[in-house]
Amino acid sequence: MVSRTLFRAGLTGLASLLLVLFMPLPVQAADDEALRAALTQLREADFSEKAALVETLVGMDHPRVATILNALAESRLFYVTETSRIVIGLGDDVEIAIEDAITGEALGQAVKRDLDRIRVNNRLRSLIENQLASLGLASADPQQRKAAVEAFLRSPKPEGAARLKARLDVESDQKIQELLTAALALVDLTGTDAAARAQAAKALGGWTQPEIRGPLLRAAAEDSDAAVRQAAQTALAKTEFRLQMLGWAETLFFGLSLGSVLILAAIGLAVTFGVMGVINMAHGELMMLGAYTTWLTQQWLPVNWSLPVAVPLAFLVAALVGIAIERGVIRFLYGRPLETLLATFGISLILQQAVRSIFSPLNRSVATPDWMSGTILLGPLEVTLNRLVIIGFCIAVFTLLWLALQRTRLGLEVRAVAQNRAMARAMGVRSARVDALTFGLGSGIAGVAGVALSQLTNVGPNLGQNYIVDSFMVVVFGGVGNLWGAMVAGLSLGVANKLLEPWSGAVLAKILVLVFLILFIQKRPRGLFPQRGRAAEV
Amino acid sequence: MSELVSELDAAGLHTPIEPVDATHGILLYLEEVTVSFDGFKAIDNLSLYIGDGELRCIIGPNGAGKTTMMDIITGKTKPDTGRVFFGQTIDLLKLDEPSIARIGIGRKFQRPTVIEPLTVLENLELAMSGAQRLDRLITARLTGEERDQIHAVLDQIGLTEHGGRLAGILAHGQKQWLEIGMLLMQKPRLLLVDEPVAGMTPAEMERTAELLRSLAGSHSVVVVEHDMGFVRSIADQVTVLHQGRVLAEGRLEDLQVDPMVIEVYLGAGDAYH
Amino acid sequence: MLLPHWLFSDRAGLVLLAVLAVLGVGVPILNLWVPPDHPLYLSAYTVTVLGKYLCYALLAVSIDLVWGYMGILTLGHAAFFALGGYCLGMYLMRQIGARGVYGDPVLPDFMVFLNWSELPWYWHGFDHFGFAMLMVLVIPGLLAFVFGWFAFRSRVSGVYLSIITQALTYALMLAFFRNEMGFGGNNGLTDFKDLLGFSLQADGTRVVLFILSALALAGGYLLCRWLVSTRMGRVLVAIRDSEDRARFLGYRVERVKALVFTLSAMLAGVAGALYVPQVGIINPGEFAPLNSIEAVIWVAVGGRGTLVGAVIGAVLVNYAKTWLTGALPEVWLFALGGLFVTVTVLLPYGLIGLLQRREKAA
Amino acid sequence: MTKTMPKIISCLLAGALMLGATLAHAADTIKVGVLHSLSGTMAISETTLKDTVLMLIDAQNKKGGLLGKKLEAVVVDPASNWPLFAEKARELLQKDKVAVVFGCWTSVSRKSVLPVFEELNGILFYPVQYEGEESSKNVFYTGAAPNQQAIPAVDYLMNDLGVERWVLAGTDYVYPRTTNKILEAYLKAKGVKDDDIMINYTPFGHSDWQSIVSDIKKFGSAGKKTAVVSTINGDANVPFYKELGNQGLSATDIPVVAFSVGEEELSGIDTKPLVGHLAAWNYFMSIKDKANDAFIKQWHTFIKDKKRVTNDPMEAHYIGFNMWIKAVEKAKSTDPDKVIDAMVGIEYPNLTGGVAKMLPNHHLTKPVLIGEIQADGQFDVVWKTKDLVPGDAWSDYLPGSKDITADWADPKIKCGNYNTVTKQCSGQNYE
Repeated sequence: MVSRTLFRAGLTGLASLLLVLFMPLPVQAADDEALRAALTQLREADFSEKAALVETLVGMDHPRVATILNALAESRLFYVTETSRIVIGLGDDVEIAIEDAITGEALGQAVKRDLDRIRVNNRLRSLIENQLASLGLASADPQQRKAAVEAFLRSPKPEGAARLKARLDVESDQKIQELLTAALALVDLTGTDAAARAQAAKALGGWTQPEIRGPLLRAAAEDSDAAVRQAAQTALAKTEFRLQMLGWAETLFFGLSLGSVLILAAIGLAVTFGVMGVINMAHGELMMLGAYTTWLTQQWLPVNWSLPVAVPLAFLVAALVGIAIERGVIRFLYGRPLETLLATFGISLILQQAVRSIFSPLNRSVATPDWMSGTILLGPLEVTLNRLVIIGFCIAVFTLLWLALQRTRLGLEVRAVAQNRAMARAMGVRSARVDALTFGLGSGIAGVAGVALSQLTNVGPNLGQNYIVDSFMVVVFGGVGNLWGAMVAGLSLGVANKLLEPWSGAVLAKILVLVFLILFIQKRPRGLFPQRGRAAEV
Repeated sequence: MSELVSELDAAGLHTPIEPVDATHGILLYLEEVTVSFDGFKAIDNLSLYIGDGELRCIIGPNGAGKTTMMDIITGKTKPDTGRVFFGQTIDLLKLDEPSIARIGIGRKFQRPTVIEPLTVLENLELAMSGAQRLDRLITARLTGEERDQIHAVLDQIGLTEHGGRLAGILAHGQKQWLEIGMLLMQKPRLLLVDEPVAGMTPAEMERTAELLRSLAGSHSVVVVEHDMGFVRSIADQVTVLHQGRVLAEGRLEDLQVDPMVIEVYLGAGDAYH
Repeated sequence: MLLPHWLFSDRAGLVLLAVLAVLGVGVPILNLWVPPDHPLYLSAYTVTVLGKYLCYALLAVSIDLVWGYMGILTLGHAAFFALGGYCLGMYLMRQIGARGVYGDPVLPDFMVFLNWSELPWYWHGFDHFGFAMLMVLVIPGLLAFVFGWFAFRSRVSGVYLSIITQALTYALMLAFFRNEMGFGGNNGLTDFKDLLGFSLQADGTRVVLFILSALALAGGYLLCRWLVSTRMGRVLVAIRDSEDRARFLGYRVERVKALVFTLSAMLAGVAGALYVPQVGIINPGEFAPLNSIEAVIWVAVGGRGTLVGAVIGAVLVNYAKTWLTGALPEVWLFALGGLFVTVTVLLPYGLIGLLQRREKAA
Repeated sequence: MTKTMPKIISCLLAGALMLGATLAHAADTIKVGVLHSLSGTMAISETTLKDTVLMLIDAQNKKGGLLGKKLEAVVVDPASNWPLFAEKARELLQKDKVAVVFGCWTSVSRKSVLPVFEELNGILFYPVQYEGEESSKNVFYTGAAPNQQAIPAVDYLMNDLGVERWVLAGTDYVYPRTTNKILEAYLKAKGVKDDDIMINYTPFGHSDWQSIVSDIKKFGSAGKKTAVVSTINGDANVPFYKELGNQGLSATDIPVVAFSVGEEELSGIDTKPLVGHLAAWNYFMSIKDKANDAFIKQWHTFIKDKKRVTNDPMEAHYIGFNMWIKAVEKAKSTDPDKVIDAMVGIEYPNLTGGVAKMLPNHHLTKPVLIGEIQADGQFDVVWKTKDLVPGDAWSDYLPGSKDITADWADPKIKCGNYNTVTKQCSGQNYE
C-alpha cells in the first residue's frame, strides 16, 4: 500500500507539472466560461453527479483543472456564500486566504463560516486522486509514475492497459517496470483467456498489496477454470509465506519501537532515581512539560522545523524545572529517599493542575512533520517513519547521556557522588552543585522524551501519569542506577510485550509482563545489572 | 498445612539446635576457603582454626579479607569452595544467619549497630537466647532468671545505671559495649568482634580490653582490630591476613619484627606503631 | 478503670478511642433522632462521608504497621483494600438476586449482558454472608502472604520491593478492567440493594455501617497498638533499623515480615469491605497505583510509626479533599499538592511530630 | 503521648461535623448542580460541559432567571473518581439542595450516581451518547442511544460505501461492548459472515496501536471493502489515529467511523492524515443553521476564545437545560416530581434543525448525521437521516432486552424496565 501523505505531496507537485504540460499547447484553451459552467453545476450536484462532473473536468484541457481538482479533493474549494464566486481556500484556520478558482487571482482573507465548501466524500476523493494520478504516468518524476500505476491498480480497467504497455516499453526504473508488469497481469487475470489468466496468476504470486492479493484470492476461489484456480492458489501460498515472514519482522520492529519509547521514558529516571536515589514521581510531568514545549514551538515555527528546535528547548525547560524542584524541595530530603517519593508526588499534582490552568485541560494537537510521516521500505518491510525516527532518536539520546556521564567532568563527579558522597566531598566535589545538575540532567532527558511522546500520543495534562509506572518498572528491572540496565530492560520489555500481544491481546500481554517482572525480581532482587554504591542502599 | 505452620513459626522450632562438640579443643574450623566477587579473590584458600576459649586477634591491611571472613562464618556470604565447621559436627555452610546465631555464634559489626529507638534493657532482652520463638514474641513476660541474666550482662558491660535509657543517646563507646552485651545475651560459644575500639578514648579502650579478656576462656573470641596497642593489650595469639590469605601467625612481638609483615604494612602504606 | 499497661501508657490512643466512642454514639443520635431542620442534624451524606474517612483511616493504620514499624514502603496496599471490597461487593451482587435489570435470579446483570450461561466457579459461595466475610480476610491475606513470603525470602528490599508492590496492584487493576474476568470490568460492581436484608438506602443501615467502621478502626488500632507493644513490636523496629542485626540475633526476619505484612493486608481488606457498602460501588479504579501512594501520604502527613498519626493523616487529608473539591474545584489540586510537599519537607515526623515538638517547647 | 492531642482531635471531629451542619442558605435562588470532572482523566472532556452549563445559566439569568428567581450554579469536582461521583451527587442534593443536576460522562459515573438520585429523588441530565439498557425515573438522557448513532452509521457504510468487511474496535467497557453486540447482531441479520467481522477490545488510554492497526491492515487486505467501526474512548483515540495516519491507512482505503470522536477530540489531533474518516453524531459544529451560528457565537464570547469548538454533548446540555427551563415554567415549581412529570413531551428546537422531543422513556428524538473529517478539524455532513430518530432505551437487537420497554408517562406502566411479555417491572430502586 502506498504512503498516502507522500502521494498527496506528489499531487501538488503534479498540479504545477500539468501547467507546464498544457501551456505550450496552442489548442483552443478551453475558455473559462465552460469551466465556470461545470464548476457551477458542482454546487448543487449530489455525489454521483459530482463524480460525472469530475470526469468532464479532467476532459477539459484547461490549465487550472489540476489545481481545482486538487483543491476539491482536499476540500479547499468554496463558494463565497453571497457572491457565489468559486474560490480556492488556503490554510485551515478560521480565517483563510482565498484565490479565484478559475483565474487564480488572490482575493485576500475570508472567514470560513461565510464560505460554502463544495463537499466531497471518500469515493469522490479516490476518484479524483486516481484521475489525477493516471495523468502522471508520463511524468518525469518516478514517484508520480509509481503513484500513477498504483492508482491504476486500485481500479484496473482493461482500456487503460494499452497506456501501461506503452509505458512499460520505455520505462527505465526497474521497480516501476515490475509494478507495471504486475498491473498488466492484473488485467489479464480478469480477462477471458484461461491460459493468460493462469499465467497472470502465477506472475502475481508474492505481491502483498491488497489491490493484487484481493483479486488473486477471488481467482483462487471463484475462477471458472480449475487450472487458474490451481495457479492462483500456488501463487497465493507464495504471497502468504511472504506476509508471514514480514509479519514476524514487523512484530520485532514494533517491539523495538515500543522498547525505545520505554527507554526514553526511563533513562531520565535512571539518572535521578538510580544515580541520586531520588524517587521522582514528577518525572512523568517533566515529560509532559517537554511535550507542551513541542506544541509551543509549533505555534511559531513551521512544523517541519519545529522538532529540531523543540528538543533543546524541551531539555532546557524540563531541566530548569528539575533544578528548581531539586533546590526547592529534594535537597532537604537526602538520606530520606522514600520521602522524596511523597514530596515529588505532591509536585506532580501541582504541575498537572498548573498545565490544566494555563493550557486548559484539553489535549493539544502536535503535528507530525512530513519527514516523519508515512512509511518507508526497509528492504521488503514497510515501517512507519516516525517510529523509525524515534528509535534512532532514542539511541542518540542514550549515547549522548552515556558520553556525558563517562567523558565529562560533571559525569565523573556525578558517578563519584553516586559511589560515595562523603568521599567525593572530601575530594573537593561540590556535591550540592552536582546534585542540582544531575537532577537537571535527568529532568532534561525527561523533557526530551516528552518531545518524542508528543509524536505518538496525547499532549495533555495526563500524559505523565500514563508513563510513570512503566518507567519505574523499566528502571527497577534493569537495576537501579545502571543505564545499560535501563536500555536492555526497556527493549526486552517492549519486545516481550509485542510478541505476547498477538495471541494474548494487549491487556493480558501487559499483565503477563508485570507478573514476569515480579517473579524476576525474586530471582535477582537488584535487577538485571545490580550496582553497588549509594543508590543500591535506597 | 503443617509446613505452613512451621514457616509461620518465627523461630523455626523445626530446625533442631544440636550442642556444639569441641572435644578436640578446636571450636571453629575454616579449611581451604575461597570466595571471589566478580573475579577478585577476597578470600584465597584460607585455613584458620580457633581453639575453644581462645582469644584471637586478626590484623591486616584494608581489603585483607577480614570482614569477608566474618561474613562467611556467620553465613552472610557463601564461599565458592572450602569447609567451615563449628566444632566437630556442625557444618556452618548448611545453615543461614539466624540458625548460626542460635547455635552460639555472636557477631559485632564494625559500626556499632544497636536498636537506637529502644532502651538498653529492651536491646538486651531482644538479644536474649530463646526470645526468638514466636510465642515468646507475643507473650513477652520475662521470667525471674531471664531478668537476672539481663542484669548480670548489664553489670558486665558496665551500663547498669543506663538500663532505662534509649540506646540512641548512649556515647559511642557505650554503644559498642551494649552491642557486645547483646552478643552475650545470646549465650554464644564464639564471639566475632569487628573493630571494637574504633573511635574510643584510651579509658574506654582499657575497659573494652578488660571486658574481652574476661570473656576469653568461657567463650572463644575473635577480634579484628587495626590498633596494635589494643591488640597487644589483649591478644596472646595473632593472625595476620593479607590478600585473603594467612600471612603469618604467632605472638605479636614476633610478628612485629617479621620482615614480611612489616613489608605488607608499609606496602599498604599505613603507619602502624 | 483497669487498662493493660500498653494501652494505659498510650494517651493519644486513648483519646482516639474516646473520639471514636463519641462518634459511634453521637453520629447515630444526630442523624436518627434529631429533626432534619435542626442545626445539629447530620445528613446521611455526612454519615457516609465520615464512614468513608474511618475506612481510609483503617487502611492508613494497616500501612503504618508495615511502613512505620517494619520499614517496608508498600505502594500496593490499595490492592488489598480493593480485594476486600470486591469480596463484599460480590456478596452484595448476589443479594440483588432477581431484582437486577434483567431479572436473572442468579447471574448479576453484567454477566447476563455478556451472555454468560452460568456463574463462574469463583463466584460460588459468595451468596453466604459468612463465607464472603471469611474471604474478605482470606483473599487479601493469602495474596499478601504468598507475595510477601517469596519477596522477603529472596530479600527484595527498598525501592525494589516498593516498585513490585506497585506492579502487583497495577497488574490487578488491568486484570479487573478486563470484562472477561467476570468482575464487571470498568463499571465494577454497583447498584447494590441490601445487606443481610437491610436496605442500603435506609438511614438505619448507614448508621450501623458507620458504627461498624468505628468499631473496626478501634479494633484495628488496638490490635496494632498491642502488637507493637509486645516484643514482636521491638523486633519490627529492629528489622526496620538494622535488618542484619536482627538476623544475627537469630530472628527469622523474612518470616516476621511475611506474617505482619499478611496481618496488615487483612486489616486493609476489612477496611475495603466496610468501604464498599457505604460508597455503593467498587471498581478497578480502586487498584490504581496512585491510590496506594496517596494512602502512604496520609500516613506521612499524620506521622509514620505512631498509628494515631495514620488516623489523623487519613481523616485530615480526606476531609481537606472533600472540602476543597467543593470549595475551590478549579484549583484544589494545588492545595493538596502543596500540603504534601510542605508536610514532607517541613514535618518529617508529620503532624504528630509537630505536636510533640510543641509539648517539648511547652 | 501528648496533652494537646485531645484538642486537635476534637477540632477534627468538630470540623467533620460542620460538614453536614452547614445549612443551604436562604432559598432566594434556584440552585443548579454541575457534576463534571475538572481533574483526572475525564477532565479533558468534561470541563467543557461544565463551562457550557455555566454559560447557559448565565444567559438564562440575563433573561431574568426562572420563576422570578436567579439561577445559581453549584460546581463540584468529582475528579474522575467514580465513588466520589456518588458522594458529590449526595452533597449536591442533600447539602446544597440543588433543584437539578447536569453531569456525568462515563457510564460508570452514571451508574455510580444513579442510586443516589433515585434515593433522594433528584433530577440528572446526562448529555453523552451511551449504551442504553437503562431508563431511570430521575435521569433524562439527552445524548444518543445506540439506535441513534451506531445503526444508521453502519447502514451508511453498507449502502453508500459498499463495505462488506467489518472491524469493530473498542475500548473494553460497557458502552463499546453493548454497541458492538448490537452491531454484530445487526450485521449478521444483514447477512454478513462471521469471518467478515473482526472484534477487538483495548484497555483505557491504550497508547501503542502498532500491532492492532497492522492487524486491521491485514484484515482489510482480503480484497473486500473494509471499514472500522470505532468505539475507542477519549484518550486512546489520538495515538490510534496517529498510527492510522503513519501506517498509511487513509480513509479511501479503510474508512473509520467513530462514535466518540467529536470536534473537541479532533482539536487535539493533527487531522490532515485523517481527512475522510467518519463520525456519527447528532450535532456537528459545521452545520449551517441560525440557531447553531448563534450558539457558537455565544460560546466564543463566553469562553473568550474564537478557536474553541462546540460538540454534540454540548448541544445535549443545551437542549436538556432549555427543556428543564420549560418544564419548570410549565410546572410552576422546581419540585422534582412535578418537573419530572412535566418533562415528558416537552419540545425544543435542535441546533441543527428539527425539534427535539422528550419521550416517555426519558430519551430524545434526534437527527442522525454522518460527517467526514476535514483538514481543519471540522466535519462535513455526507449523510443525514430523513427525519428524527426516537431514542430507544432498550435495544431490539439484544436478546435480554427485546421485550423490555420504558414508559414514565403511562400511569399503568410508570416504569423504566417494563417487560411487555411478563408484564413485570423490575430493577427499580424506588417505591
